[in-house]
Amino acid sequence: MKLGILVNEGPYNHQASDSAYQFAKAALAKGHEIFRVFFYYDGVTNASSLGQPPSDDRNVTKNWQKLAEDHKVDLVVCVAAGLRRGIVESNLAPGFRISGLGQLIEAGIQADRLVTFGD
Amino acid sequence: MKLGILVNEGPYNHQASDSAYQFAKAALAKGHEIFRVFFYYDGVTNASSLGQPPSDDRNVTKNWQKLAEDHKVDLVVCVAAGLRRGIVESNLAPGFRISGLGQLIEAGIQADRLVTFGD
Amino acid sequence: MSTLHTVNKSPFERSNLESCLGHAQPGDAVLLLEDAVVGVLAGGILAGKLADAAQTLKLHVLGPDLAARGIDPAQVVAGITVVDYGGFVDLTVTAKAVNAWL
Amino acid sequence: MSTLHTVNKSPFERSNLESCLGHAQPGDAVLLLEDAVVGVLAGGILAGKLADAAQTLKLHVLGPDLAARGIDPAQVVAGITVVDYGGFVDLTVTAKAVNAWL
Amino acid sequence: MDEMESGIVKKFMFVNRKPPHGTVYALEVLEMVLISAAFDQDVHLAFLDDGVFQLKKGQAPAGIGVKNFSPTFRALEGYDIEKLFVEAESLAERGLSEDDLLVPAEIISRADMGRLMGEMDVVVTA
Amino acid sequence: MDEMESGIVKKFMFVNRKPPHGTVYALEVLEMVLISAAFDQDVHLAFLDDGVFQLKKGQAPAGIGVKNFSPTFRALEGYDIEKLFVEAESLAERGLSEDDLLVPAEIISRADMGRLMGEMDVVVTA
Repeated sequence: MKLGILVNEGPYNHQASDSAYQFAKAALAKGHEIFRVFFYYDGVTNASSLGQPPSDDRNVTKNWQKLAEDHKVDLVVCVAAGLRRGIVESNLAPGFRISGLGQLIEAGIQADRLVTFGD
Repeated sequence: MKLGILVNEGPYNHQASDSAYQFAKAALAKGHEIFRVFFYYDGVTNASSLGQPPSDDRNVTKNWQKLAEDHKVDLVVCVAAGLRRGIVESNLAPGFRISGLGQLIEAGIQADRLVTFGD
Repeated sequence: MSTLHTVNKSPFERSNLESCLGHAQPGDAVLLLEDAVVGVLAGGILAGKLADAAQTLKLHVLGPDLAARGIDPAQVVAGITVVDYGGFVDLTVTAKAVNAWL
Repeated sequence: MSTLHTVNKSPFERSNLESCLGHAQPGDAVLLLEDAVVGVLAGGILAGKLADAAQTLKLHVLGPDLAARGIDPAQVVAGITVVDYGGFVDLTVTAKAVNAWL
Repeated sequence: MDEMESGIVKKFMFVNRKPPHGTVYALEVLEMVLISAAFDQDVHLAFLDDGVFQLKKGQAPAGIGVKNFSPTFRALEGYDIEKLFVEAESLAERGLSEDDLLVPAEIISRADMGRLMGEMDVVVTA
Repeated sequence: MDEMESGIVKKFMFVNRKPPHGTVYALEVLEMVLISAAFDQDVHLAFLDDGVFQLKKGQAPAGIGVKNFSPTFRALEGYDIEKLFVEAESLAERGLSEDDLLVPAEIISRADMGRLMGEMDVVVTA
């Protein structure tokens, strides 16, 4: 089945992006397709290339990047939400792309389910 | 009176940093001193130099910068919280400085009141 | 000297006002700001609880946050004082400490 | 087909579980995850409400979130099923739509 | 864009449960709703719990330094987004009534709101 | 550092009202607490409402992919931070008891917690 994922919060402050990642991993392990992960609101900060969490902690951005590499998952950051919060091309982590909110609506239409993670 | 301010949330997603700014402005207008504004947790993202809010919206980072310029307010970003979230010297807005959590405890000791704004 | 307690979340959504009222000491000041202001309408289900609390605590609500949400100060529960940011500063200075119920 | 409702905040702190239960339709599935799992202890004050809800809804709680918070699955209110992330995926696939009570 | 002409029409619901201004959710949900209008979907907006305050008349946030986006709700009609549902119990609990709303909306009971949610294909909440 | 030798000793209270892991607050408050030990202040930690879960025994967050910082509470004693207060009513409401706690703490009533809070010079909450 094709699943879309919406991530509303940034990493570390809320568990939302961790839960979304674990959900995506489990879905892929079960043979489902992740149509797209869309990052909105503070969720855009998942895509910062500048984060350096402590070495004994997980690196949420790298988790997403690995998922994108291994399974060609489409990681889309909302351009307007990113501009507000300072996530732009210059600090966008590889594996993410910036696009418009229409990409979220499209995920809602094309995916069989849309699952939201937030605060 | 000397006031310390702790800001726990980033701009836009929560009103916390707007309230802190309005409070600081009002305190200065009444002749009080702002000993320090400390940015912790997601509050560190107030100091991003890369944010570009819509032109018809307020620019929270610029609000803080103007306060620092006009009244020499000390704006301190927690180094550890900033590293986690990708707020580092390379994208630190002018007017802010990065330092340790001890600066917050010091504000608690030296200021007559510590006022917290968060989620 | 008394404490100033601040509450910034809707009391319909979160327990922080309830927890604040359960811990504040007689004579303490409480300021409702940001989304907490939605709880103060005289016609709402929290009106009784707030009126009771106003018997022992000094309740305040931030006027600019009321205006932002379209709430007429005339509709606020009796016994709650409307203040502006300057009033918030005065409450801070008058108190011994500020306890934010986040 | 039924809906999967997700609740991720503590029901002691926020109203989202209450609102979810007030809107879910008979036969719908509900999954408590993240901080919402703190509400499921059989000895807690929400046990009765959850047991009642389990009469008409299919209640689930995410095991990894229970473990993270040191809650023994044996202490969970009867009628709530513990699932892992794979189980969350299965609930999603089985449902018609997912409604997140944020 | 291809996706705007997919031919698929789903029942979308945007659920608003939070007051305006204290968080950005209300504003950014509205941005989502406006975009959704371009995709010819069956769009529903639900206002329940504290979300009913998003439609409150007379919002004047200049004093807190943020922009008043509430007039945008009046523009939704121009985008053919006309299915606005407000929960009666949520209004009453908060001391509000239909007269407080800045746009026409259908006032429905909690029970009906629950049933309506159950009919949706995609539910988006912030 | 000068500030560590200011000679001023204030009553500090760090208030924990949120469960661990769902948000970062519990972890980052602990970092504040550890730093405060260097300043020779009179440090109090309060655990009430859902904050009591921060001290729950047996936390094993490997399955959600985050680190288990709860053993750090056991290290506080080594920093001379020994004033930990847990609210009795908060435990009981959640089906927990003193036996569930991973470190020794003083269990006090809500009324006493309120009075203790009232004695503080600086209250920090996340």
